[in-house]
Amino acid sequence: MQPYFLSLLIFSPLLGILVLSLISKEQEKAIKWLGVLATLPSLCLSLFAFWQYQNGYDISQLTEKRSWIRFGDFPFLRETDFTVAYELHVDGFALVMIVLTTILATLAALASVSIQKEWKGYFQLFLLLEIGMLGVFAASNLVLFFIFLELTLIPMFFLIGKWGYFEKEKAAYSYLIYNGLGSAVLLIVIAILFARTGTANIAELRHILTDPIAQMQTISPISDDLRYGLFIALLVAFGVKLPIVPLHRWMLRVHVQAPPSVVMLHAGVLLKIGAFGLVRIALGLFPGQFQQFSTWLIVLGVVNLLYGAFLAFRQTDFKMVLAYSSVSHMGIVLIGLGSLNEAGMQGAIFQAVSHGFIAAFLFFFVGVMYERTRTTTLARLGGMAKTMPYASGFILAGAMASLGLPGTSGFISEFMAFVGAFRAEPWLAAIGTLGIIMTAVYLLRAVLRITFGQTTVTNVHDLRGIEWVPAISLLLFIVIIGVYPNVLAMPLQTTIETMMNGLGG
Amino acid sequence: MSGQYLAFFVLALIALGGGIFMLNLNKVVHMVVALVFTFVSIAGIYVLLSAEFVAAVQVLIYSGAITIIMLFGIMLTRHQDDGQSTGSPLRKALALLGTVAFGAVMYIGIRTLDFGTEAVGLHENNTEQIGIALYSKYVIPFELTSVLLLVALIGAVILAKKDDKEEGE
Amino acid sequence: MMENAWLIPLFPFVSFVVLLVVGKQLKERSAYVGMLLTFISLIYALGVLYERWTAPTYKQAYTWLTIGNVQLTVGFEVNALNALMLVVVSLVSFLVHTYAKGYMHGDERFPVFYAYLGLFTFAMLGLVISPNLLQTYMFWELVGLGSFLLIGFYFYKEEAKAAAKKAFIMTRIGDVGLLIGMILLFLEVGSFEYEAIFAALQNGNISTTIITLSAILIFVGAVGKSGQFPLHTWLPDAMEGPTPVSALIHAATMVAAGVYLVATLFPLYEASETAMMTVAYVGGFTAIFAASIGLVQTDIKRVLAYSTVSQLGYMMLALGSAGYVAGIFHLMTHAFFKALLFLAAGSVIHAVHTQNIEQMGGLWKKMKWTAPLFLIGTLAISGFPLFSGFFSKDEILLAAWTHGHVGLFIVAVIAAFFTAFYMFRLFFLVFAGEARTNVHDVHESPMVMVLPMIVLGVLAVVSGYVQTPWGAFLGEWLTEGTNWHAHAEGPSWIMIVATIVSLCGIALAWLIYGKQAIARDWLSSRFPMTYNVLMNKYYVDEFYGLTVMRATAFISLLFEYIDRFLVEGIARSLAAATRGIGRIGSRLQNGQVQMYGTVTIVALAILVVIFAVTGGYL
Amino acid sequence: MDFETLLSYQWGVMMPEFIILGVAVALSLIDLFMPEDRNRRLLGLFAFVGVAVSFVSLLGLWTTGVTSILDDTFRLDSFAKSFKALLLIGSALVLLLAIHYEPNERIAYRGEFYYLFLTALLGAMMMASSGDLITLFVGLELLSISSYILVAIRKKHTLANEAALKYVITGSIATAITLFGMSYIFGFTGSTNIKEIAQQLASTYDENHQYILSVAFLLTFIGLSFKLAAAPFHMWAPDVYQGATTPVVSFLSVVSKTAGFIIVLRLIVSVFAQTPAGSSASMLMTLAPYIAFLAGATMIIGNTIALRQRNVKRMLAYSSVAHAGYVLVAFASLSMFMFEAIWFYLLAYLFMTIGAFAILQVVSKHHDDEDISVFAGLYRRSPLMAIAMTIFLLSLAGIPGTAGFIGKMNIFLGAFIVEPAHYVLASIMVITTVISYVYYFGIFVQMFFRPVEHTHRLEWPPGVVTVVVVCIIGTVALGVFPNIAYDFLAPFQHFSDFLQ
Amino acid sequence: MSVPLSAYLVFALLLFCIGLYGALTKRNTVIVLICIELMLNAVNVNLVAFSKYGVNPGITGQLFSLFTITVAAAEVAVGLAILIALYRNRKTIHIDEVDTMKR
Repeated sequence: MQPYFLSLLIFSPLLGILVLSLISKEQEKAIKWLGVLATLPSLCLSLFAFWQYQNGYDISQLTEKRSWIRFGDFPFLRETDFTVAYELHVDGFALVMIVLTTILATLAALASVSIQKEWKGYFQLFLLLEIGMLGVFAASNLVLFFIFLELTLIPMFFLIGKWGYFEKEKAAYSYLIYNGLGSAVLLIVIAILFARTGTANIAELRHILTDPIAQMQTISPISDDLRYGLFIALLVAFGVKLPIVPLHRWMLRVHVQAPPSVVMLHAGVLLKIGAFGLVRIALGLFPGQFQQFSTWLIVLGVVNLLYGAFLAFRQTDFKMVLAYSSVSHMGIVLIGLGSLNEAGMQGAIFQAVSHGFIAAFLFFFVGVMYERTRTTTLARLGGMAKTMPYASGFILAGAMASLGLPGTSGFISEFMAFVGAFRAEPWLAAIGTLGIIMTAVYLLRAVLRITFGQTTVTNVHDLRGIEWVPAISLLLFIVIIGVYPNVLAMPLQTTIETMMNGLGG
Repeated sequence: MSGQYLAFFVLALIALGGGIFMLNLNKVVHMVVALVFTFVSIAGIYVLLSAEFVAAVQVLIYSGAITIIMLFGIMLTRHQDDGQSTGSPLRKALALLGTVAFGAVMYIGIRTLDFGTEAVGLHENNTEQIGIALYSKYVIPFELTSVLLLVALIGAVILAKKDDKEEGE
Repeated sequence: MMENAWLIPLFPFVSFVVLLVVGKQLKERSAYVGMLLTFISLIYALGVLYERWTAPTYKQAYTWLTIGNVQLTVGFEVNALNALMLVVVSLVSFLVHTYAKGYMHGDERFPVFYAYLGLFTFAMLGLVISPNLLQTYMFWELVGLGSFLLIGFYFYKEEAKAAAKKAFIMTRIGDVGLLIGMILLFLEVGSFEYEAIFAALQNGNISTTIITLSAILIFVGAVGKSGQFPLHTWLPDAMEGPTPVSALIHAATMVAAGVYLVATLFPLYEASETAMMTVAYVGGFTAIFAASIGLVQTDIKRVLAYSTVSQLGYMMLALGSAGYVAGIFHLMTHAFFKALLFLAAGSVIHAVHTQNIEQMGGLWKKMKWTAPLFLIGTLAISGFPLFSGFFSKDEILLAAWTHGHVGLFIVAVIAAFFTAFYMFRLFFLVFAGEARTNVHDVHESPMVMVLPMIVLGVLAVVSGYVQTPWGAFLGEWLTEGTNWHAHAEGPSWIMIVATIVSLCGIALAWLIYGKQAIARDWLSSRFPMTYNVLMNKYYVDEFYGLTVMRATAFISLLFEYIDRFLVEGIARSLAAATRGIGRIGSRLQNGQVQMYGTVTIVALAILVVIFAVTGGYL
Repeated sequence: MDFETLLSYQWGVMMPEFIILGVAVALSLIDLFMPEDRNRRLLGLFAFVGVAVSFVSLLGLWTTGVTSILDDTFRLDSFAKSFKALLLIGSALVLLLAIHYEPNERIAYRGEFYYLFLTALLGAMMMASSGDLITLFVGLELLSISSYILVAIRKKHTLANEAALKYVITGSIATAITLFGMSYIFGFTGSTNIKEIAQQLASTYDENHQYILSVAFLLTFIGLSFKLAAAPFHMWAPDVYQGATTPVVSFLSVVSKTAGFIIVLRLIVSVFAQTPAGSSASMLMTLAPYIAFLAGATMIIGNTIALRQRNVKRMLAYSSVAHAGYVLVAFASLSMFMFEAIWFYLLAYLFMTIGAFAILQVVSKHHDDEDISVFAGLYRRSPLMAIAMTIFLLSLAGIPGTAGFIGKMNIFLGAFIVEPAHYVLASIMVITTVISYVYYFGIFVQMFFRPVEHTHRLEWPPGVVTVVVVCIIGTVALGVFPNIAYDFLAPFQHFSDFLQ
Repeated sequence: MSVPLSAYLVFALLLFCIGLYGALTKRNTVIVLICIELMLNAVNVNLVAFSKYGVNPGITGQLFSLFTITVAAAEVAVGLAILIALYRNRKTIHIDEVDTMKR
């Protein structure tokens, strides 16, 4: 593989943006096809890399590093101090997330056929968003990570604000402010670490922060109190993304107001950045603090799980049900992370990936449904199994995956997270299992409301044409992971081992 | 009490008195006139401080030129001489409070300030000394001041001049 | 053949997939696909059973998931118990596939029905051959999915929708218990394999607390699946599904999975007296509890459903009384005669288009095949001597007695009496007396429905002879290599008592409903309270409605308020505070230039005063 | 001192100033003798060329060592050079805007605009390279008085009158306060030469003297905060910005603000850096918390009030207040990054602000009020300009990929590297930045989401387009490759000659 | 025995405060301008006093005050010119009536 492989992978949607900007606004068909096509190079590249990795290719060879920015070259500093390199690096976890991103991006692009206006701008922003997401997972230094993270912020604002539903601007602002504050907190952490150690490279920082000898040589000292502060700040920063209750309000609005194809990416990938960040940065840099707060993480996770579940039970809009369901499911990520053992970690990461597929899958059908019925209100829907049997079947399958039915990815992740949690905090975990029941309760309530019962909206057609592609492929991924989870577990093994080593056991 | 003391007190009293009158008078013209006393007294204090040239300039510029300009301005603006202030009392109180607090803090610092030094020979050829300094060491700011005055001149002209078209008004 | 036992569940799965994809084109020909594939399964299962007869237990495992250094595996195992179960399940499934061809004829979603049946059969067979708890759990849940889908088959009916939901959720509550239980075991043992768990039990590597706790938690799973009290309420409601489904899932196979699970983990329960007691008492209580409700129900399927609940309780009671063989034996016989009863009931419903037994009657003459078959089933379940139920029930009573649970023994006897009574009440009301139906052209069902019933009818009679007081044929095979009793030895009067009780029940039913010597409203008029309580199933549903549902709704409401007012409120007030600062700032910005100066001076004064004070100059 | 001595100085180092002065004088003469009806645009071009030549001559002096004329009344050091470069670049861009500024009412005295503009620039440049209180003061006043007139130049425009009056009154009060402080600084040293002052003050151990000096410090700083448009002297900014013409506003918010930072750094840092005070290392350190406090207040005030604005100019005025606060954070941190951070931020700010004003100037051309709705549907009317505006606003908001982000990052580095680190101040900065998203993105909402309100064609004169293009290049290039700018400063060795 | 430095400084401070207060409260813009002049005069008194009694006394202070005076004069001239321009349009010299732009 080429030394530019990762850059190529991340920035290949740029080509699409450029080509799109040359096309006239009116050529709707061409724009749509180009939009989908433009996501393909990165999809192919990422799948290729994944395949290679499964066949034993050493993924660290893909690492790229080029010097880039240097803040201040004072003579008394080392050559590398206060430099930010353009450096990319992937491990198993990152690669899995990248594959998830590229797959969902392509499928969401396919699902974007329901977008009603200004396809050109839509796809350009969409591709920009993809670049940002891919970059976040591949960045191996904090500044670069932050840059890519912010790169997702702007396109999302426009995608929500322009192509969303009635309260789209409000939702866009909610998104902006909450995530802006989250990123702001993250920026503070990054700047503190950068200023005090002179480096922003995650691996170097981990070395400096965990190695007692290296700690002595920082530019400015990093006290224990500061570590706690930084850790909590990171928790808040990624807690907004994930989201952790009570920082979740924004994401409800986004789920409800953004166009479904965007929510596919949002729920599928963007929320996972929170989990990714918690693992990569919070756990990677502050293992000691992470250990001390692990019980609280489980508590937060259980709160998320139950809070989301109980609230989802009350919602009258299917999108809101799914939104709270996301809150609830992210609780499982937290529970898994807080367990601090292999099973929990693996469960958390599995949940991140699995929820990515499942949420995207369900939101794809929200889009399908809305396109036909112009509503997502539960009270106005019913008996879709009669008019749209296949779509209903898929929705039901999605709900089943979401509530953790074995044979789907949802089960594996939930199961592992709870195995981890029972090992760490049996009582909290036991409370958490209540969430498993509640998940079934609210999902069945909502889904049966839509698919079963008297048919309310007639004259709608079932899935057709291109819509089958996202539906089937997403379900396939969900089932593959559910039936043969090692396909995911093997790539993650080294990552989890590294994390566990960082925790000292 | 030496004559210097006496002179200082008298001059200071007049100057401050003029200022306080200014604050309390109602007619604009009266205020300006009150301030003339202040400016003149300050010139006197300059003399006490061996700064004859500055004193002369003070008389010329402030007591003369600026006061005249002011009066001129008052005339030009049709003599709206009700100098009474009508702003909100709260704001005035705040201004007073702020000023007094500031003054008090400053006062604590300067009430006993004394470096125990005294310049000698300042009044000898005062103007010449100033001239030499001005044309040697401070020639750059001096020239710059000329630009500044030019700017002020042009500015005042273009702003205050009545446009030809408007003259029919 | 045993090496390929994993193919057995796969055939129905193929049926599921094929019908899902091309079902629409096949229309009612789908039935043949389903029948063929389940038939292959049946043949295969029979082959496996035959082979297992002599060969030792066969097990195979593959790595499935790696967690750290723990390898979780999937695979399959053929032992005596599941070889038997494979046959029972695939047989009943095949018969139901056949029967449904007639029963479901003309339904719009015929292929879907068969697809679901395939899915269910796949899951049930998969459950049976699972060699470890995790895999068991996975199929356990899939079975639930199949049940859910089939209960909700008439999705447009609100009742079906509610019943499906209820079934899923109630069983899931149990499943969570199972999940916790098995995770606790896993954490203790480090493996989900039954073998490993049993080995650890033998070596005493598991603390007693964990044994008891996990055993009880796993039993909670069984309670959910097998409709034991207090999670039984879904099972009667599940009768909203098509009748073949009730026969297959809610009588013969899935609901027995709980019993099967406890049986599989029998060594675990043996190791904890508390767990055993729990199982026995819950089973016993359920047996009499459900039977008493069954006394007064008027819906033919519901009577059968409560009967099922009661019989499952019986099995639990047996297992809890160390009657391993008894439990499984009854499971098998019950599978046959209860499936028969349901299919026969289906046949009746098919004929009279109602499920209310008050609107039936006098069908004996009109349904030449169904009526006798139903009678066979009734006799079997009532424990009429020499029918299969007689032997298995006898085995259970023996087990209870020998294990020393006198109280439970009495309960079981009373339940047996109730069973005999309500079953014959049902029989008399449906088949004897005057025709109370509005349907006039009542006719026998087609042969495709009758044939499976005949097969089951034969089995309902003969299956009891595999384990009689005179020869514990089944028991010896099942307990081979263990120290469990192949046959409970007990006083012989027990059999006589059982016979008498069952005959009394039948007699009483005949007196009231056959001969009508005793007024039918004897109970309702004498003890209206009791009658109402029974009629309303002890108000369990209402109780749940008032407690659990209310609590859930309340918590949801509470969270909703927290979310909407507290969380959002804080966010909003922060935003408002920000805007407030802006408003104050812009109020100062009132256009008055002197205000601007004042602000500056005040700020300056504040700064210098602070400086003077903090610097200690003032 | 005789004439020979005078001639012996290296007057060549004043070349940039001489060029500006010469052009200003020449312009005033040309304007006088030019026929009334001739377009004064030519004068603008001439002025632009003058600024450009001056910039070139400055580049010619780039590697010249520290040069002092007449006891530091003029002083060319790296600080002077780097900041003068900012002033000249900013002025050049503003001039290009001004050439194409055609408001509804014709400005009667177009010619004056250009040479007053140049004298203002001259004042600022003199401040940049002066080591003497008097020169600093005169330079400051030259800039101020020229600015007053520039604001007032639309004399028939009532808002302009009002703005100018407010500007001149607050400005004069600020001058008086600054001078009052300066008079004490002078009194404690008897010198106007900053180096001498610093040396003299370095031996001030009397506690009472330190007290007076500290108060004088605060007086001076607060007086100068007028030029920065920082709290508590920020309140004129919105009114003046609203009343003044767009080129003048961009001049005020870029060149004048830069000049403000120049004098603050020159005066405060070099005078007080070595003055002992109490237990702390220096008076500057002791009083840094007060600056930090003002910086925090500035950021909060600027950003929160900006939320309420519908007039884009006022919004940008508050935004410029906030940005002054950000730069003050770098100042209050007093880290080794301070000069670079301030310089870089001002450079970034220059590009993004002038770019934004350039677009505002065209968009609001036919509207007397610069209500935010003038941007409605800009993306449809002129997509490229809408994207350009987006980039400027993103940069102002500090989004990565733009110069604004690197500038902020640099400031954070400074704030966190010192001990004790300025966590609170940096947090305020970050949070208020997020608040600023709201109003910046409000313009996006107008540009991209709203339907077109005004359908008349937008004309993009070449000068404005040039400005926009230059600013875009500057904003993006500095955001992606900030070392371009840092390399410029490389010969200066981190302004090590600042105190020499 | 001469008048101490502090006396001059206090005098200047008082003048400054009077000027400041007047500038912030007087309604007539002309008076406001003249009050600002008073503040600048206070500065001059300081400078001149320091030039006699300060550290390193000398002529510099007087020189500084000359610059101040010049600049102040220029400032007041421009201020008045602006006031006159304003008066033409608004017919008022009352500073509190000049508040069209706010918030």
